[in-house]
Amino acid sequence: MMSTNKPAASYVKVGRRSDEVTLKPDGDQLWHRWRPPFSRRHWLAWRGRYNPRSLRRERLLVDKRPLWWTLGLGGLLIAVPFLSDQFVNIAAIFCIFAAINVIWTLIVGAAGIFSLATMAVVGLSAYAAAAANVYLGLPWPLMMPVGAAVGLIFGLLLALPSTRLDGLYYALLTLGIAEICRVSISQIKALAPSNSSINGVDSFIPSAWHLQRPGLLLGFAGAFVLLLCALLVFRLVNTERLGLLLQTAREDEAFAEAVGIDYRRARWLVFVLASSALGAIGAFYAMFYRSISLAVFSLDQLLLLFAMIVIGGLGRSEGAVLGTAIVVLIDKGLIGLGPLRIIIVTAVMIVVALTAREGLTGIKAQFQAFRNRKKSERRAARTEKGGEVMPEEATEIADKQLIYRRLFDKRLRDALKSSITPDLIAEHRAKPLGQHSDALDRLLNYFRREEMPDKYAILRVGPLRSCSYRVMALSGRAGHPPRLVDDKLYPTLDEAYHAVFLLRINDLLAS
Amino acid sequence: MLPTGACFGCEGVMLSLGGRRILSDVSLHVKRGEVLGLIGPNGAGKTSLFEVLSGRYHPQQGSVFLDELRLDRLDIFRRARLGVARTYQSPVVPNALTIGQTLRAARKAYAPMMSAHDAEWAARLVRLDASWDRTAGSLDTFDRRKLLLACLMMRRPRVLLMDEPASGLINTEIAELDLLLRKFADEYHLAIILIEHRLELLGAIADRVYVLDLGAMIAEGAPEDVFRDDRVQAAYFGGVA
Amino acid sequence: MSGTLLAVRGLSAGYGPLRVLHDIDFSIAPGERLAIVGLNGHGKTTLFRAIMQLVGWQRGSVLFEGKEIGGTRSLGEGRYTPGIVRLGIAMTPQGDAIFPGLTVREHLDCGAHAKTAWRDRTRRRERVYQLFPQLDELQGALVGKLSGGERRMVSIGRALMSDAKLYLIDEPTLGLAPKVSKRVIEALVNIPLEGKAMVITEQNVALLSGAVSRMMGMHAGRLRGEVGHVGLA
Amino acid sequence: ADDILIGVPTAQSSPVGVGDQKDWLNGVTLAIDEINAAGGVAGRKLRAEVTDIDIMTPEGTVSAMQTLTGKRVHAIASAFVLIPQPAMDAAAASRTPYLHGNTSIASLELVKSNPAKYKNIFQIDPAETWYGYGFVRYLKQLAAAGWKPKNNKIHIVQEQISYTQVISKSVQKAIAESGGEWVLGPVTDIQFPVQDWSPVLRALHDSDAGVMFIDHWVAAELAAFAQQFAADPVKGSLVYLQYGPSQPEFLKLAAGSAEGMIWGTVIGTHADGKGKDFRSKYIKRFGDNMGLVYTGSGYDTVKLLATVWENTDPSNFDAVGSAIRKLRYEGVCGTYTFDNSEQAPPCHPWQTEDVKAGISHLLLQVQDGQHKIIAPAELAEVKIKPAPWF
Amino acid sequence: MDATLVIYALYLAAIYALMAIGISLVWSSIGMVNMAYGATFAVAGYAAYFAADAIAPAIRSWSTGVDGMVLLAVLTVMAGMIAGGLFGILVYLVAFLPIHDKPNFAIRSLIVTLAINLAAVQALLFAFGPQQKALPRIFGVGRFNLLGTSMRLDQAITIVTTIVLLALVLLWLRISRRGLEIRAVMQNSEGAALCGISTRWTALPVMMLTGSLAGLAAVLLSQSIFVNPSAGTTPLIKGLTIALLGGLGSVPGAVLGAILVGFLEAITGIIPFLGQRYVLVVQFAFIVLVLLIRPRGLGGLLDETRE
Ligand SMILES: Nc1ncnc2c1ncn2[C@@H]1O[C@H](COP(=O)(O)OP(=O)(O)OP(=O)(O)O)[C@@H](O)[C@H]1O
Ligand SMILES: Nc1ncnc2c1ncn2[C@@H]1O[C@H](COP(=O)(O)OP(=O)(O)OP(=O)(O)O)[C@@H](O)[C@H]1O
Ligand SMILES: [Mg+2]
Ligand SMILES: [Mg+2]
Repeated sequence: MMSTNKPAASYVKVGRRSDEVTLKPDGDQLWHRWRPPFSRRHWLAWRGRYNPRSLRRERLLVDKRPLWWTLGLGGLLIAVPFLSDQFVNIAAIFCIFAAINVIWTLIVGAAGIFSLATMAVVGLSAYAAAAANVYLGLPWPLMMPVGAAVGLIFGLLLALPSTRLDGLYYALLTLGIAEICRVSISQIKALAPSNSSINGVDSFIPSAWHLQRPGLLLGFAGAFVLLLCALLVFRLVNTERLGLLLQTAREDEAFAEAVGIDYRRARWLVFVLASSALGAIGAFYAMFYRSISLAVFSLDQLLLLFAMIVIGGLGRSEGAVLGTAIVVLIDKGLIGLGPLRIIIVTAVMIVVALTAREGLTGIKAQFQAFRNRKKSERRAARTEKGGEVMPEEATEIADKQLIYRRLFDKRLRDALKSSITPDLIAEHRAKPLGQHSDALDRLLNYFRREEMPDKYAILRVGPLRSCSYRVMALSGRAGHPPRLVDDKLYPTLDEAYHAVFLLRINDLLAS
Repeated sequence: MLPTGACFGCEGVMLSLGGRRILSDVSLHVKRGEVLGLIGPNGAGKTSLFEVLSGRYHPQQGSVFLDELRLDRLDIFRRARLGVARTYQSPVVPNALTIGQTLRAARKAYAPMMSAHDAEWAARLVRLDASWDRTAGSLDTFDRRKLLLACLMMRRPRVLLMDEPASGLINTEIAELDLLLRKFADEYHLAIILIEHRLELLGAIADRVYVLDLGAMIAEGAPEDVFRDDRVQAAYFGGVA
Repeated sequence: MSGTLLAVRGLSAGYGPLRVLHDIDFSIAPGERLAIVGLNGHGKTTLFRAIMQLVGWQRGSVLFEGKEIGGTRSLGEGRYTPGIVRLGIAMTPQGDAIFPGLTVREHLDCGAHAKTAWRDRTRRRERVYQLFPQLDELQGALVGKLSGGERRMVSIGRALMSDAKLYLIDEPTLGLAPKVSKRVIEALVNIPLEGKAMVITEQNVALLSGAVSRMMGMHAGRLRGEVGHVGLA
Repeated sequence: ADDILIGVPTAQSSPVGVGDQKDWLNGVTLAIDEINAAGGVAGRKLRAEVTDIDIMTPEGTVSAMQTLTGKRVHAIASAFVLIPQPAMDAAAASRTPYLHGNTSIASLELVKSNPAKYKNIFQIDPAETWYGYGFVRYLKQLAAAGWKPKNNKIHIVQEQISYTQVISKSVQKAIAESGGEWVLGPVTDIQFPVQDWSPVLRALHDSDAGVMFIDHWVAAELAAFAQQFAADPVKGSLVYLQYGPSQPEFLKLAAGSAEGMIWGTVIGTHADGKGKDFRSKYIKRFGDNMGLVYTGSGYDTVKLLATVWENTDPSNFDAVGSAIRKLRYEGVCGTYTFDNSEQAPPCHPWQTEDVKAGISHLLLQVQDGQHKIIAPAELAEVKIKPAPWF
Repeated sequence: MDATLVIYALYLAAIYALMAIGISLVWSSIGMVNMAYGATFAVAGYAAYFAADAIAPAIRSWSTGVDGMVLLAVLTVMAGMIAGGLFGILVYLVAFLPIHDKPNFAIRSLIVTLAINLAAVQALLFAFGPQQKALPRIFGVGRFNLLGTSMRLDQAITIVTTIVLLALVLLWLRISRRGLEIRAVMQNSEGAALCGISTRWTALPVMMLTGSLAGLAAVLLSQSIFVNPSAGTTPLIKGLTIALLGGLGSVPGAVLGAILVGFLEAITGIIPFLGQRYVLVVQFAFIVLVLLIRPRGLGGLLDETRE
């Protein structure tokens, strides 16, 4: 390569080639093992680690969320049969809203598209499915597919501008579209007699059971399954490839682009997927209530749903579910309180929004961050320990050994520093090698013991006869060249030795 | 069309943004295994030129070539998939992700998916030896740059565009960067285009240097000649070398 | 009290769990130009931000003209900064902490936001344009569209607009071409400091050598006293 | 013995209907207190179970009804819901007697269509269709009485909910049936909430019809209309405001500008002896802003339930249902009888000539700041008076 | 389209502009979508109502002439604006101060203001009941002739007042120091802090100003509709949409948007086969259209910088 035969004034080439050559491993095929989702060896993320304090290895569960999920949902499932009709109904409503919110979280959180057309998609497909059932006699099992299809188409339409617009503007656009849907449905004369609501929709609940106990339980069961499906979709999209790509893009679009991620397409995919899921939910909604009304499109309801998501924690499925649980319980469960319950809801909203920065599910992390801050403030107070820790690694060091080692080192250095005197230096200048006084010996031993990075090397330049010497600092890392510390030339080796000695002393004093 | 032997470049690029003429009739080309320097005073249009080459800005005139094919209408990620890798002036990384996740994202960015092995290889290649559990946001400038490089090298790009890779680095790090670039050029035969204000680095590794001023190429050639060129002196060093 | 303008005692600061500064001690007298040189990632910026009360947490005392502006008041980043600025400390942040949507002129005016400065902002603007003629024709341009270098000039210019007693200038030459860096440094050196002081952080010692009255090295979050030695050539 | 529960779903937090539903609740409360003061029903006290209801949505309606049936109320007395069927289904599910003032043909159709299922569901007033027929026939009477309209156009201004739509349709049907005596003028669409009536006024001026039928139901907005109309009236045309003015705030809001406007309701508190002393009782109890419609009907509903419960076991729903079907009760709003396929009282004077045989469709006019009944003749307080802008 | 229509359109435009600018300003200066704006509107309306109720008799006894009218008008408007301003302060204290420098403030403040809105509406409903309240016709209900077209007094006055006020606000934003402050904070609050601009002290006047704008809008609009707890909803929606249509943060954009929407509404209102019920649809269709053509609204700002 021509750069070798080119003198560059300002720059001296030292150790220009790396020691080791990194070859690309061949036989990739061996490593290309595709594992279908959910077929991994461990269902729970166990992490084995070696505890430097107790000196034994321990297994700990990195991610405890699966347990919480099973606890919460299982609890609900077990509890419901013992509830009163009203609360069975509330539980079912909770499941439906939770499903909607989980999917919406997918759109807002994962895809980062701030769409307010969620309920519009639900409503439109609900209307479509209901109409198909009531007026075209579509059997109920086909309603959800129809809903999904309508959702898909609507989603495609909505997705078109989503790449051009961003943030609140897209929100406004979707809001407008939702409003247009509402009004245009409200203008359908055929529906006018029933306030443009479609009633008497078929359902998976036999009409004999409608609003009877068994019907309610069946309805709840259906809603519960719906919620599970929504969670499954969330899991599949959010933590598999698409989710990862989207997260990268969310963090830094420029980076994503440079790496070749087509995040617009990914977004688009997720959005359309989610929309058709919402469509299916819409059909279910119509089936569940056996009727569908314009209120689906109402802005208040939409905002309330959004509040649920935020209360729980935006971007997390557990957040969506938790927030929904709380708000639905208050809003529907305390209906006896009348308007007061709305005040309570608002109070909850305010308190959570003011205190928790990531919603309820983010509180843990927030608390840990807070504690870390306090910890480091305390560490800052006692400069002794950790005082020697570099900024990069200043976080809690698990291995206390290291800290004590450094502590000892610090004491030793302080002792040595005190022993440094001009005549000590003079002594070394006089006789770099050979027998030394005790203090100087201690000092030199200390230097010898130090780690590689702090050491210096001597470079001989010029022909052997009339050579001179320069001082280099070792990088201490394999393949990393030593660098020249300055451009002084030392005629004799001893002077070079002494220069190095001075440098070391310099460093010692500075440290 | 590119001159023979060149594998990447642009012809007669004219770009104006917001009514301002940023680049006027800029052409450059680079061979495989060649390190090309691009210098110029601030605001000369270097980054803009990169944006054109990598596809963020689409020029009003002129076109960008990779070997035979014109890239004109392709977006950044499409060019990236064709093997045009670029880095940014500021060390961008997905702050919240861990290094492991970031590499995984890069692996799975598009078909063919790379194996975890490739990621390890790339990380090793660029000497990114921070723990893979650290979040990218907590890395220092150099490691951030390395992370992006690893993500790019994993795919064995054909061209590497680097915008001020040494800004904010210290000498040892610059030396290491130097090594990396040479390795890419020599062993993996990348064509590298390098915007740099640190002339020692540029002088050391660049085979040719283009000088851009007020959006126009004012000089081209081997570094030392170019640095001595009067117009360059005037434009870039302001008389003082 | 003419002895020291700013006195920092035992200042520690960091971000969350990360501790960056380890009890820093130093002080500046009026009329002084202090340079803090250090490898990157070693806390220069953090030091400045700590003085401006902009870091995650901090403790230790910062006396400005005998007035305590330090301490552990972790009420949230930037709560006290405006007050500190009004006391007379102007800082140009590293990188571009600037207003992308404002024009260059408006941007400079922001620098002269304090009531007194506001009155003769035009004169000050002229002064800045003399330092950086490039900005003169960019007056109406949106700062968000300027190149890296141009942005740096703008934000330095902004600091010069205010009539502070202490300028904290963080890496003025980061990412600047040699020509421009020289100009910038010259500009900084030529600013008359009657009774004022200036602290500059730099990685490139060569640029500053001779230009400033004192140089301190910064390593791993500690000040290493006067710089003469080779640790960071 | 334990109390007899009357479920009263009452809209308290929804955007519309809150005023009416409050009136109804007041009426119910008044009746219950009277009955309890008189020793209750068969020694058992009455108690109202009030719950908030979202009358705009099927979900809300159903869940409110369920709350009530869940509390095992002995009857549900509801002012109205906007979507009848879900409410009726919910009630039918537990067979609880359900008396409502929906004033909707749809409910009646449903009952007719499935008597077995809805046999315990009764509408305590005639369908809204009578607003239309009734009004046009009343015009005929006026003409017969010697009133000369300036032309025979009827200009309809219609709101969008089903209620107003149905009414508008019935008016048009009646016009068509009037054999050319009346012709349909322009039809102007409005939508709640109406911010500003200027466009409507322009339309009215343009059409300059002899009769203007403002088919809207929100008192406040009708009041706004009254004001702006008074500001520049259409000379000599008769203005009819549908139902809305019955709500208490109307007169206060209109602040005198409603003088001479005519409005109607298919059920309302009469001004005869019975009606009068009910009004005085009401005002004594709840202060002087009394709605003319749901106050009285709520009162009557409880009273008639009480009379039924006197000699049927409240918890035997079907028995109560059939008892109600046989019942004939004279209240402050007229006479309630339910023994027809629709299980709703007939509309006097259009369905029966006998004022004692049904609920009267009242027409009222605002005269010197008061609502005065001007028709039907049996109940009229005053004669119609030409409006100020005639 | 004739003069009265133009007047009507301008009248709508004026009211919408007041709301839209309030929202737009708050967003652009302190990055908060103020959902409590509807509540501000309603509260101000009630305040004006009670104030007028209280003082009207006194003033009538003092004089029934024009001067009486004017005094009453001024006092009512003042009451409304003051109440609005105070409510603005309340929102500032609850929704802005505690979290303005905390992570994802935008969303959290959105939720808080939303909650405030809901709570306030319910509180009003609870306190004053569902019945609507009529403000005295402070500008009279008369009409007068101008260049041959008879126009309603209140509409005319509304238009004039709004134009004047908005002109003042715009001017103030352009040239004054505070105006620069506001825009600086909107761009980058840390940078502003480094200029000695305190976000918190910039936000307070903004909230008060916008609050009293809402108050003014309330009094003016209540000349043709009545005050009731949820009176704020429609203005809020309209204001929000128009603010976005105009491009958040761009006050001229908001004004333009308001005028366009006003005329649109007026015209759709009279087109026979469309009629008022299509006003909303047409309006939103229009907005969708505009956004498709100009993704950042009419006066969209540049808000992306470069790597
Ligand atoms: N999007 C844009 N709109 C308007 N002007 C732009 C835009 N992007 C760049 N410019 C202008 O183009 C010129 C070149 O910018 P560019 O960033 O390419 O310079 P540069 O050579 O990279 O400078 P530096 O070395 O400081 O990075 C600058 O004057 C800048 O103001
Ligand atoms: N916002 C932050 N959050 C967490 N850590 C940070 C943050 N900012 C800086 N750090 C860490 O603090 C240390 C010091 O950073 P700082 O920017 O002060 O160094 P510096 O000397 O200014 O570097 P440079 O020369 O690149 O400006 C670095 O290790 C960096 O990783
Ligand atoms: Mg650049
Ligand atoms: Mg720095």
